[in-house]
Amino acid sequence: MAVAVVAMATQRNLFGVVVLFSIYSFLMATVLFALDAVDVAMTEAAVGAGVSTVLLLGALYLTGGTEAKPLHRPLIPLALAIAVGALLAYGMLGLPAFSDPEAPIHAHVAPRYLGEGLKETGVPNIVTAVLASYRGYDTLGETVVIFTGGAGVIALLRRRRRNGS
Amino acid sequence: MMAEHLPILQVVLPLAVAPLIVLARDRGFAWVATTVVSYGCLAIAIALAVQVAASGTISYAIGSWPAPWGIEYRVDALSVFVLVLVSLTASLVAPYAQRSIAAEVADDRAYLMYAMYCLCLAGLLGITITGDAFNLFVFLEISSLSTYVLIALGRNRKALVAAYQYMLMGTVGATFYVIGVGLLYLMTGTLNLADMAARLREVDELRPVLAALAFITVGIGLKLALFPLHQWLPNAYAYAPSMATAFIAATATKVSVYVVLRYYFMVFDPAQLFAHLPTREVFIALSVAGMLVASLVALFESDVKRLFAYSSVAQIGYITLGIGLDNQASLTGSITHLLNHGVTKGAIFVLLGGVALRYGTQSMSVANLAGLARRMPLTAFGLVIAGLSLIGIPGTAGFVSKWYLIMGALEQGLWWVVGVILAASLIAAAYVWRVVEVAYLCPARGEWRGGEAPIGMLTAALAMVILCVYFGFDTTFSVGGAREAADLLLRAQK
Amino acid sequence: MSAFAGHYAYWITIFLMVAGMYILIARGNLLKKLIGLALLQTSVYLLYIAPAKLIGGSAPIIAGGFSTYSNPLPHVLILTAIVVGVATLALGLALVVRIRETYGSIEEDEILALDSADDG
Amino acid sequence: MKDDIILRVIAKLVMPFMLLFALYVQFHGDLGPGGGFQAGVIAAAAIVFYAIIFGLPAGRKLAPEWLVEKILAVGVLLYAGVGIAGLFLGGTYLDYFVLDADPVHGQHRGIFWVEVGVALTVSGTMLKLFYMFAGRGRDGEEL
Amino acid sequence: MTALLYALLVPAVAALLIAASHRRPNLREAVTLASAALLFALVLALSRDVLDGRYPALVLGEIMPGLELKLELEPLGLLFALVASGLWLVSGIYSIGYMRGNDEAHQTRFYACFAAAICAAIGVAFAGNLLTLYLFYEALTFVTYPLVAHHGDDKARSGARTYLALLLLSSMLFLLPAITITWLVADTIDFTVGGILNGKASTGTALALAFLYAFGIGKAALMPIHRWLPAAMVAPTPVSALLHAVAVVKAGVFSIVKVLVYVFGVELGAQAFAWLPWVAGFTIIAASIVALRADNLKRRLAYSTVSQLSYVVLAAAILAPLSIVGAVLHIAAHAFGKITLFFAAGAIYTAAHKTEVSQLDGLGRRMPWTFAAFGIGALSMIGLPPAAGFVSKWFMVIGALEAQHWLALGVIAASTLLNAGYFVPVVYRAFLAPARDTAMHGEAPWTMVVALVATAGLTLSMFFLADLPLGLAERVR
Repeated sequence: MAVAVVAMATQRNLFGVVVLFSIYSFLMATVLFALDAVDVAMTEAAVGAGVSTVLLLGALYLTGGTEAKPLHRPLIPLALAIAVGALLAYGMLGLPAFSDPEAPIHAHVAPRYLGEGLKETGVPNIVTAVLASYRGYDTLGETVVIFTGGAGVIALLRRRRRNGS
Repeated sequence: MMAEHLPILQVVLPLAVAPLIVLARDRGFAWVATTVVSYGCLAIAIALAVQVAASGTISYAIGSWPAPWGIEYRVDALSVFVLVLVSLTASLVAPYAQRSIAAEVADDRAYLMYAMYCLCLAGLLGITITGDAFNLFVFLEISSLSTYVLIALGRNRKALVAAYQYMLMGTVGATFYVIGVGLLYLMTGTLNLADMAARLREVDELRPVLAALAFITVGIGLKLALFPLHQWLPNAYAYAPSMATAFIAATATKVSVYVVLRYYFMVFDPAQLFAHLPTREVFIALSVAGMLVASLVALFESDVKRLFAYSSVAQIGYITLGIGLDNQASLTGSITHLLNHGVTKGAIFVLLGGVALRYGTQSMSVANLAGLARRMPLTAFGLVIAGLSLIGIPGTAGFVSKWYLIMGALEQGLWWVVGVILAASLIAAAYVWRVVEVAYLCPARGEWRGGEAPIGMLTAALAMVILCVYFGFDTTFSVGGAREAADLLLRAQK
Repeated sequence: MSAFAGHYAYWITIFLMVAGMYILIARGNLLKKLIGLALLQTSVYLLYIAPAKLIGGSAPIIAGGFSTYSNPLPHVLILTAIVVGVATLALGLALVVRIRETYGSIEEDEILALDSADDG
Repeated sequence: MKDDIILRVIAKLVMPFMLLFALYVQFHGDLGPGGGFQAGVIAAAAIVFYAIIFGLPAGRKLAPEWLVEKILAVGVLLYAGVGIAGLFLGGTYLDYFVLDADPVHGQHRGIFWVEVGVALTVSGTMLKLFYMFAGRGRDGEEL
Repeated sequence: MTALLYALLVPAVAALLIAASHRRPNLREAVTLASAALLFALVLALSRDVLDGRYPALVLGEIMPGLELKLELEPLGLLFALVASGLWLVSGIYSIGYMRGNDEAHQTRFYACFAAAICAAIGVAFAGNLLTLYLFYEALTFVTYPLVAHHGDDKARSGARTYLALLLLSSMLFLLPAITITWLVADTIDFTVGGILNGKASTGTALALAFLYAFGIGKAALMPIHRWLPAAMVAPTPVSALLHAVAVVKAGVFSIVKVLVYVFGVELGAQAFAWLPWVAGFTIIAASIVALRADNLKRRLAYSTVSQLSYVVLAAAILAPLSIVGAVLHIAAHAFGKITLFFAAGAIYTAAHKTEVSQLDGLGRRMPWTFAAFGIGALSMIGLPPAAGFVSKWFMVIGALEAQHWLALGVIAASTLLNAGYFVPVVYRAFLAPARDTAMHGEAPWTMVVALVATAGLTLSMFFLADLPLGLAERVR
């Protein structure tokens, strides 16, 4: 995965980058699967490797080819990025140990979902239960986000010229 | 029966209207629906304000799932204040939108523009009213995405680049916010803000919390254009369609400020964090820098919309300054300034929209305004009044908030800050007067389609201008509400 | 430190984020920037998902024979995050396409040059 | 590749199965992995696949743009509508318990319709995006 | 006491009516004169109460918790209001002649802003607390800006810019903080007899506040923030009259006296403002010297104003009872004298298009009325009987003696000579020097002549029947 990423960063042929991106997404999906996040893995595969790739390719087809050589020196951006990374690392140092059943996320809210979820919603797939019921409102928001994206793209790419331009 | 459902209706109404508009595909309907909905929202917001004033904080469990498991809506003195601000602006801009959109956006897109406007409104209201960290993120995205589109629909091709840049920075901001929330979640196991606050008090491993603080601050800082994270703002304001600019300028950044207030005072434990971190000092420093630098840039900016955009950055400095000073007076000041500056900037950009319409150009240089007073006397006069409010002349809204900020600074004994506030307003006087002088004393030149701004736009604009003056004299709502909110925050901090 | 070394997912998260940020800032090509953005967003996934895993636990689908399950909540959140990501990507691409059409380029420097040109 | 006979046959054969699979994912969502979102994507993918092979016009015939745009909106409305229904049946917003005499059934029903809403919107959006970019492309050449 | 509110509304409404009737000049001027007369009548009516010791007050509303918008009329304010409203009437008459005689542009804007300025001045005069005062003080700055920038050419614009910049700079950087600090220290900002800072403010704070107030009230034109006054000379003469006599500078010195007496109070003020006489004295002498060397007539008058204002400040700063009376009287006295001088200057400009002192030779024989009036004004400035200036100066001198303030005495003596030095030559040239040119022209348009004769009359009458102003002045404690 890391290899794919580094390749992406250096690769200047955008088509290659896109391909790498979809590969990367697949890898990500497998990792997620390994972490028991079946639904997420599935989605990531469908979206990251599927939709995103198609979109990117489509856009690539419209905008074409390769990337120009970056003019400005890459040092400052790198420093900035690493600084942020360091901050995140600093934060993560304090996180509870991996797969520690006492960790707050396992101790606090989740048990009810896992324990009562089936009883309360009659849905064995707790992810679905939480997604659609406990936090159904988030999902409404999510749907609206997609809707916004779709409508936005329509607004931007309507074929007829706009008055003005 | 609906009374207890007002909190959710506040958000769902505009949310549900957007798809309706898309279904209808008709501009007229879109406009009517938008206007109706924005007035509905205003009504609801006021009703909520009354309820809160009567019976304190309202909590609404969506899906009847109790708080930490389900998503909770929380209406308190602070959020209701912002709700009113947002929906008030919306309901003032909506009627004005008709002509402006008709003039600036193609017919086959206009209805989508209205849909985006509703979504943006819904998003902002959702951010304000929710009591759940992640839900906040979702609505943040709704408002952001719709905002990008609104901006990109501007006529000038620069609008596209502006929208793109804003999208990059905005998304980075949102991602940072999610990271911050993630860290908090990992430490507390909950996403409900109130619950999170309670449990954060027990957390003894501080590093993740500090990191979360940093990520959330930077992330939201990007959205609220906290100096120096403001680069996206000037172009976005300058090239977006007029009504979009008017609405966004008056509300979007304010809502982000609200988020900061929430986290700083009602989630994080000051005893725990701000003891270790110089957050106050940082905020004061950034605000002061923003006030001075942005004002100076505005002073030498030639494009009118960009000029006032930079002044927005400076004014945001005033607001965050109040947060940094962190006492009752200063908080009252900055919360009041949310409203006052919202109204003032809204008025200015609405008026400029009218000018743009009549001058038939998107980007106006200051020089183009020559003779405005003769051509569009009411518009010009409105600009003067709003300008005075921007400077903070007594008798206008701007003065009131500035007064409280000065009080706050004096109570902290920070004389130099008082100096900066006054200096910044002097610079403001300078750049406002650049415009006024041209508009009134220079002979008219440049092409002009004749006539005052259309009546719809003019009424909206003058309504805002009147508010600029009204809040300068009667502050029972503005300062009163802000006081309530400030007390709430300070109590939460205890 | 052991708490940290516990799982490589953390390292990946950080690495992805740095890479994403880097591409986002350093590269001039608007499309490339978007990919960087996507990376940055995906980096969050692991931050949420990894801690949700319980060793010996299984996917949070209640069925006989399993007692411990991973925490479903982060999964839900990340589902949402993915969707948000793709929506943003789509919008961004649409913008890039339009920019390409009006400017004839998707290189930041060239576009800025064009802008300053028609300013002057 | 419009004229490649084999592809066309395969496509014709595969299409229904993909759609079927989509439905499976949709309704199996509450037992196993999957749900409205994934189902939506798959369904959209099926049609995209079809459109790629038989050409955009054919795709447009199969799922006309206006319809897609409507679906896009209807999905959201459906979702929001479920919530409103909750309100009118005396619950809070998105309260499924009140959707049926038996609360658990209510939950079931609520989740079901909500998932449908999601699926509709997602498939609609994905298709729309595809049309937009693809259609744009042809313009790009004409311009 | 809603009469106060009416008095405030009359000029405001007048401004609107004037703006509305911009198509019909005669109606427009009629409105100006009528409302001026009405206002003057109203203020006179109010004066009865004040003389009987009843000070009408009216709270218009509460801007911020504890901060009211409040009107209260006390003798000092009444005197200022009388001067302003009375001179509005006269200058109204004068402006008609001037504006039409030089057919100026934007006449509607001129009359409207003039009325608005009067409204603001009345507001300052009636202000019952610092916030209200500040409100109208700033308003006055902004409504006079269009008047100063009247001609709209580059010269006018840059002059107006200086005007606005200096006044805003001083009021925002010094006056506003001063008010906020006062509010924090005394937690009231109402003008109260005996002062509100007494015993509340430490000596250091009081001193700091004194500086902030003295230089924050830029309209009092203490050096070094007097520059706006000469800069404003670009304005047409009636505006100069408004600035120098009717409203603006008077609002400045008025505010200073008001702050001295009703915010600091005599005891505290005496300590905190011990330094002020020096600054004022310096201003008097320096300004007089500049005036002495200025050839442009209006410029000479401008610097004379600067020095005359510092008389008021000086006398007030001594804070001896009689010197305060002198200060108050001088506000009126200088107003009458200076407006006469400016009217005369305007008349000369309109009739003969002369602006420099050196061009005035022999003009007196062609424009006897004008120069007679000028002479009277000059007398008043120098402070000789039978002109108003003498009365006020007399009280100042007595007050200074009483307080044994030798500095003040010296300054007054020296400046009297200087004043004579720069006014006498003007009159001398006009009447006794042989005419240089043979241009044939008479007096300026009659309205102008009437006006300036009237003000000259006022200047004299205040010497002979000074009891009303004196009565008011003596009530200022």
